[in-house]
Amino acid sequence: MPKEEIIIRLGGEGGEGVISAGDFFALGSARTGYHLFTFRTYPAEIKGGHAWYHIRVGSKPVLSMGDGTDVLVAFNAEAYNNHIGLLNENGVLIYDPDTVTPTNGNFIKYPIPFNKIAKEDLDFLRGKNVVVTGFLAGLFGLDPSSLEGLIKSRFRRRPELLDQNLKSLYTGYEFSKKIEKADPYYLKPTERVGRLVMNGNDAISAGALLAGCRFFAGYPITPASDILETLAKEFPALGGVCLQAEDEISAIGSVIGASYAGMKAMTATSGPGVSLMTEFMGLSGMAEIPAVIIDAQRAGPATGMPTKLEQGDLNHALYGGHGDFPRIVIAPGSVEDCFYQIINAFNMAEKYQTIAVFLSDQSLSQRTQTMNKPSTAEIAIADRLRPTPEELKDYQRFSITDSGISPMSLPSEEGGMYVAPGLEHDEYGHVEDPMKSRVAMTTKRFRKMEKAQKELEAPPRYGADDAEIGVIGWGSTEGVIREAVEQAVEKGYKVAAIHPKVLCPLPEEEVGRFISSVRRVIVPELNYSGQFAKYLSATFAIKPIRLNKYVGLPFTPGEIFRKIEEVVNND
Amino acid sequence: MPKEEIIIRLGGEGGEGVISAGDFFALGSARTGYHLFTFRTYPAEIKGGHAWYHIRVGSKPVLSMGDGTDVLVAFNAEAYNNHIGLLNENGVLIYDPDTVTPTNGNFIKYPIPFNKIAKEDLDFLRGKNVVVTGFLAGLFGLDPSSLEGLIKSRFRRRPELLDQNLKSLYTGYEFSKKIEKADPYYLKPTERVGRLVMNGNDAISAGALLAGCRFFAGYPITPASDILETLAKEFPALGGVCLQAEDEISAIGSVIGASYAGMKAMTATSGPGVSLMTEFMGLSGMAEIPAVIIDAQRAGPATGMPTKLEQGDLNHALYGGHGDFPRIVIAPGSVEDCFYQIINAFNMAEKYQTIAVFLSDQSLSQRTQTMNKPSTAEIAIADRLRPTPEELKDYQRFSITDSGISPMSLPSEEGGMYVAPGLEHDEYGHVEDPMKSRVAMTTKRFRKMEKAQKELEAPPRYGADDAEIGVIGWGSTEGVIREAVEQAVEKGYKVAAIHPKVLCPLPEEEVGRFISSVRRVIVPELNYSGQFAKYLSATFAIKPIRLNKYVGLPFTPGEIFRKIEEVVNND
Amino acid sequence: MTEQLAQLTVKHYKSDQKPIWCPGCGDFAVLACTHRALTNLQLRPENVVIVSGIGCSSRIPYFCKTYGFHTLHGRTLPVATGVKLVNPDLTVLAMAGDGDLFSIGAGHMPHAAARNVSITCVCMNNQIYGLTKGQTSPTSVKGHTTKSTPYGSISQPMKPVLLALAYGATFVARGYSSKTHQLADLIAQGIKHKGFAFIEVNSPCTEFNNTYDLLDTMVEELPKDWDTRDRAGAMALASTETKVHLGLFYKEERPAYEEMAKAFEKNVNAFDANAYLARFA
Amino acid sequence: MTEQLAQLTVKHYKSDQKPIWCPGCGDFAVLACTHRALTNLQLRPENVVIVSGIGCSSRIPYFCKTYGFHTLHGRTLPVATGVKLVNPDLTVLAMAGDGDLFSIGAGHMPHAAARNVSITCVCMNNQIYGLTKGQTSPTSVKGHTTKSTPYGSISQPMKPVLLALAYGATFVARGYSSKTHQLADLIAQGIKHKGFAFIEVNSPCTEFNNTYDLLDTMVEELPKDWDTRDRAGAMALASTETKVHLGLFYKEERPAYEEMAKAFEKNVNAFDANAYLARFA
Ligand SMILES: Cc1ncc(C[n+]2csc(CCOP(=O)(O)OP(=O)(O)O)c2C)c(N)n1
Ligand SMILES: Cc1ncc(C[n+]2csc(CCOP(=O)(O)OP(=O)(O)O)c2C)c(N)n1
Ligand code: SF4
Ligand code: SF4
Ligand SMILES: [Mg+2]
Ligand SMILES: [Mg+2]
Repeated sequence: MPKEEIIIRLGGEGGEGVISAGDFFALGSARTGYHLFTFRTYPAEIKGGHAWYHIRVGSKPVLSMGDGTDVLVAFNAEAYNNHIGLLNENGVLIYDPDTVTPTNGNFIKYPIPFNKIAKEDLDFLRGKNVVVTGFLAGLFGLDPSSLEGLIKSRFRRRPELLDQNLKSLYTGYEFSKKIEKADPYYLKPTERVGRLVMNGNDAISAGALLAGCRFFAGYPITPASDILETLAKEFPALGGVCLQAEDEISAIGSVIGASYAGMKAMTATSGPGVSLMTEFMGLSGMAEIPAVIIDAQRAGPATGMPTKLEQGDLNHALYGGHGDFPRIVIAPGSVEDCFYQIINAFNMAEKYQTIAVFLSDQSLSQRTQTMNKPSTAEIAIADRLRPTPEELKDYQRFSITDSGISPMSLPSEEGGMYVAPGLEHDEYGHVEDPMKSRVAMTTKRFRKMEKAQKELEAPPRYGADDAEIGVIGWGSTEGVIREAVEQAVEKGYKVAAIHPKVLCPLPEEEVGRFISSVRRVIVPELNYSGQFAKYLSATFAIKPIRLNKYVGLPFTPGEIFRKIEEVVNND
Repeated sequence: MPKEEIIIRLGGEGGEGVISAGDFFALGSARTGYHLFTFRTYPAEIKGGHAWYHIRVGSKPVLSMGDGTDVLVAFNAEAYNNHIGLLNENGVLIYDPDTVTPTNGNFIKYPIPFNKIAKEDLDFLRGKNVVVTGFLAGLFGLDPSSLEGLIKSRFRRRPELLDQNLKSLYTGYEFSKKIEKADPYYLKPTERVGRLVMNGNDAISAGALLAGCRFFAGYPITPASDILETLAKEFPALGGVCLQAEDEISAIGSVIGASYAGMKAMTATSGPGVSLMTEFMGLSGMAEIPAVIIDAQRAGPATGMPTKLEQGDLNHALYGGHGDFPRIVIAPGSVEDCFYQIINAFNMAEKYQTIAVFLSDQSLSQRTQTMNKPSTAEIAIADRLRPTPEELKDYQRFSITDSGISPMSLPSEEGGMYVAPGLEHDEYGHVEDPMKSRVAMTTKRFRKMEKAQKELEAPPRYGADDAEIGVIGWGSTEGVIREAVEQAVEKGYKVAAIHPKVLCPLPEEEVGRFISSVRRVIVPELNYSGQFAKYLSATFAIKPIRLNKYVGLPFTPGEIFRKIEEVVNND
Repeated sequence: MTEQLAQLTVKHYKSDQKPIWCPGCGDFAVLACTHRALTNLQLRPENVVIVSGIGCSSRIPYFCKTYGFHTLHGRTLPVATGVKLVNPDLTVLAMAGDGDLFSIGAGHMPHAAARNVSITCVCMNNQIYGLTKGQTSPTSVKGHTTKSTPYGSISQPMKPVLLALAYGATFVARGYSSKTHQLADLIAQGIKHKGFAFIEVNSPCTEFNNTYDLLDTMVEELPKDWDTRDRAGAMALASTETKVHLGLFYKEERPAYEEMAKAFEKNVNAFDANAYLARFA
Repeated sequence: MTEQLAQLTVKHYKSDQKPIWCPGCGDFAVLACTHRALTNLQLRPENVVIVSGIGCSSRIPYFCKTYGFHTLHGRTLPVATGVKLVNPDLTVLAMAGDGDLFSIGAGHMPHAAARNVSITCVCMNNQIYGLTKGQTSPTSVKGHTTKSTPYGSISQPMKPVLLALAYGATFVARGYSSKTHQLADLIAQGIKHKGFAFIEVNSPCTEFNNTYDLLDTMVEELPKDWDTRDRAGAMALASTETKVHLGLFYKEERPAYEEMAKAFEKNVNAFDANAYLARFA
């Protein structure tokens, strides 16, 4: 029976085109109607080192990288050595016999002289990766014309290369027809459906535009730079302004200045940049100015492993910065979630007038994934509370209200003049006698978080109704946890899961209810110290079982499944 | 019966000399053999606003400000209005009848025309505060000659003012003899004993010098600047270098550079500065370079209340910064503790090769307090582990060891050459293939903290042996908590307390044992959100009862006592 | 509303909060000159935003009845940049101390100037850290004995006007808090300038660094026939250590950043989410 | 050991780690010239510390068999300052990119130069952000179209040599990665200089901003009779946009910070804790 889901891993030297070979194939299949999930990893250096690209594509929704790989495309011996152990039984090895000499094993081998084809047949060595793309398309039943458009748009700016690349594509495609297909993987031609395919950074940019963000300031950093680059391109046509700042301190400073002046504004960075933004996070809290920070987390501390994944910045998002101030922390679980949750981040920042930290990560930012086309008309957009003409008669920027939310005037608004203070202040924003207002102002600021907490959407629970084991995750691991839990439930294990997106304020009631409903809680996360597990401990006085991975790669469903099984068995 | 303990509060306009009037009296009495505890608070502005100074002096050890005040010295009407409610029954009001018109009350009044005395009798208005000092000395039985030295040294650089100030002192003193003493407070002449009196910043500077610190870089900020100023003065004679950096990022950067080059080094700042040092904290963790950061906490967030107290930076010290890295967090409980614990901070930073954050605060930094003279010869000083000649033959800066500690070479050491990396690295410090080393290096770095935890001194427990209620505090509140607990025990309440100084790694065993030994835990702290309480929750899965004060002032023993009583009664 | 336009007087720009500076502090004069400049230009107070950092000088927004933002130490210019870019119709002043702009904030001015964003940046230079009670600042003279340099400062003082010129600022001037007529005029000119305008004001700190007498002997007007287009000449003059020249050193017309950025905008449209998302279909 | 002194060759300074730069990257030449300069000066490798920030260029310490510190983006100079101040016998080089030194690190050089601490600061200027794959840098020319400025950069480019001069650096030079003889010599001179030495190196990024051809048409040696004591002249020349002058722009003898700091030390003694504490008795 032909299998309609394929996991493909391509590995090779950084700069050899491994990643774009995979990307063309992946996007091409997604645009033909398949579900898709990818992961990429590459060295921090511009040239050299080992890069690999992982694709899972199928006719049913795909939640994670999966376990193992059905197909390994080894561009070089290192790729073969690093990944052959992962190849599933009866899997497919595609390799260039001039560089890779596979030992025997329980797999199907397609030795294809890609190098020779590119160099000798095409006289275009750089097209090798596109030859691979064409070959994969042919082998697994993808219409090469679906890839043409992608290649055309990639080489729009370099038309001199376009023809050769298209030729490479079809050469690879034709070559696949010459070999005898021995594997069972076949994507049956589908219809193009109303789905989208994008990566996390694309989804964040799109969501931010829809949320009304019209000012962005940022400083380049992997893996967040795409957002700066996208918005720099898109903003002029929308009347927005994009600023490449001199550093991250300046970036968040300009964002807060822009927001003070009335524009929805954000910045995007990674760990090192967020560390530098710490002081301004507190100012946003004190002066009650909305702002959104995207943190595309990568492995820290310091420069760490700049192109590798880690969920290592939760602590900083929750607790970083001197003093106590309200903050919103949101972590999306998928590409689709990036789109909706960034809108939520803007809505919450604007409504509650404080900083919102949005925790994506390297895997999610660069993960291409299919999603349903959003019904954009149904999406609610929130704006900050503005003073009424009555309120402007004796305007108190920081009026003490039940909700903690005070109407915010904007420069050029008559009667609304005030000084936004980094100092403690009274209702007018005056700073002469701060101790008099300290307690009332502090509690007012935190009342906003109480209100926000009440207004949170409940995170859905899934899995067994009578679960004894509960899995609680956060961020980019949503899909992989879901897959593992579904596997476990299928196996008859009493497991359920919940995956809150808003982490601060946490939907305490729902998460608390979930925790009370199970006997054991497992918290899988991609960091060493169990940051989320400790946060749950601090909040609910529980001692969850931790599952931590911190090598710079995502979980596989099997890793989580095995942990569940272990807990079941030891219970 | 004359009372041998006096609490005095002086209040007036900032810049009027309220604080130095009190300071002279306080230091004078301490140097004559009394125990002393002070607190000062003043506006963030250079001129104007309300300042006050609080002194508790007595012949038995003094642990806190105490409750209420025995004596109020009101320099102006505001001081009278703000503090008269605090005056104990049968307390003493000293005031200038030309500016203050007290209503009747159950207290002893000494109307003294200080202004007139200074202006008319002395023709030296600026000496008014010294007149007050002299008056207090006379009234409460302090030998004015004990104050002479202090005044002399204060005016060393301005000899033209010395005579007038001495004259002011004796004028005030003589004046006190002219009035009829109606109060019972009297410090009976004591012998000068081998005690020291200093403030927290003094003790930190002294301890750092003894610990071997010979490089300091800092950027001025209240209430930490004194340390920069002291070390700038002291270092040249000791071969040390003090650098006023252009900002806090540069300060910590230079400290880490200096430490890399082999010198024990530190910086001192407050909240805003620590926020800026965040990224470098992680570098210290990653490159395993010892460094000490003093955070003299003040009320945040942002600029907050820069001259007011708060224990608001614990979260940041524990969790600030992207990524996971080992760190040491120490919070001293008293001035004496500042001296010993800063030495501990250096010892631990050097031994475990990472960052140590030292959490003082505005009250403690500027609190003058008596302490026993340290036996300096008995103090152990630790140095970082250095490579042996054998190890230098194939030197691995980050060798994986059981303890996690790797020998550290220093520039100019032959054979020890390596590159200190902000990137993940292997045992040599090479960064080409970080994923290979990631797990081993991360666990190695954290093994140091496990070792450190094992080597911690157990924090002493005090109070009732059969306690049912446990109080756990941290930082500058040690004395006041102790006083409250002692009061409670005297009242027959079953209460005990523990006050760990090293907060990360926490002495989990001892604190855990303490927690298990009681039924209820109260955590008093000077912040809104209960940062330490949450940390205890995260560590021990408990829900302590919180007592939070966040108006910018220290606890009084009564506030804590009442909380204990409340818990006892509700139990 | 329009009738009021001609009637704005200094009191329309004065807030009801009393400055907390020490008697004689130069910042009083800077405040008064700012009020006067705004009055002279008859700017609507609600269209003016005064952004500051942290320091004695940076308290200035509280004393003005305009919009204001008292930000963080050193971050005056980044915040001011954000304000200006999203609403170029606002008049944006960035006012702060020598420590704020040239020590902790030293990395921002080169970029604000290179961008030429229309901000009037006023440096209230007292050659000392006032608010933290008297430490050496980046403009303190060599040898200056302060709390943080008890044996004298051993760093060369920075020259704000020279730096502004090297950074490519398009309006560079120096005033003195004792010459209020000129100072008010320079601030007004700076506000009218399109692009980044930098004004150094010598504004002594009576409490920790009283330099009035010294400055009185050092100040000198720029030569009558001074060519404000001569950047090299201006840099040479700004390097002098024996004199403190006052007046407009340099002025150049160069497109302002906010105008160049707006020039990219052709046919601004509302965001068409469906069309945008269709790119990913 | 002493016999070895005369024998040090380039290979003694080369580490066994292979540079990861792209073919043709200018940084290869800067590395080779650094090795050569160290060889020419016969410095003991263990007495040399190369401090860098983050960027392609900042990988340089890994390729040198000396002590090194690969710090944080922009923080090259603060760390180098700490190293030098506690051990002035070390030769300290601070080597980093244009983004590192003039964007995120822009606030530090003015101060390092004002202090005149003896560090040899080499800016590997490729007018682009290499490591993050091609965004505009502070030295990118106006109009430069990059990933972050798709419609062209609208900021004026910074001029590192001009800035170094305005900051008061006491040694200011410019080299080009294609002129290795001169570059090795400038680095060697910079190392020998007492005080803060700044060397801008035009070091093209073949991957994202290949400027070799353009630079070849723009470079020009400084005039033969160039007076390296003429700061004003140097500033004027450094302001030129049509030519890229190579060589030593400026050199001045001024006491170095670490020397002045040491001069405060009279009779250095061990810390007498009891005597010190007695002050508080
Ligand atoms: C991040 C940070 N570091 C340090 C401080 C402390 N601080 C407040 S103002 C100031 C410097 C004041 O000098 P300047 O900028 O020249 O202003 P002035 O008071 O002289 O007008 C400093 C260091 C702070 N508020 N924030
Ligand atoms: C705080 C921080 N922000 C951003 C980055 C990402 N980053 C790494 S290198 C770099 C700039 C590289 O440009 P440059 O300094 O000119 O060096 P080059 O690569 O061109 O040699 C950036 C923005 C980082 N590592 N740390
Ligand atoms: S300390 Fe100096 S700068 Fe600050 S208000 Fe007083 S005189 Fe002005
Ligand atoms: S990207 Fe540019 S700077 Fe980086 S190594 Fe390649 S050529 Fe050199
Ligand atoms: Mg100043
Ligand atoms: Mg560069």
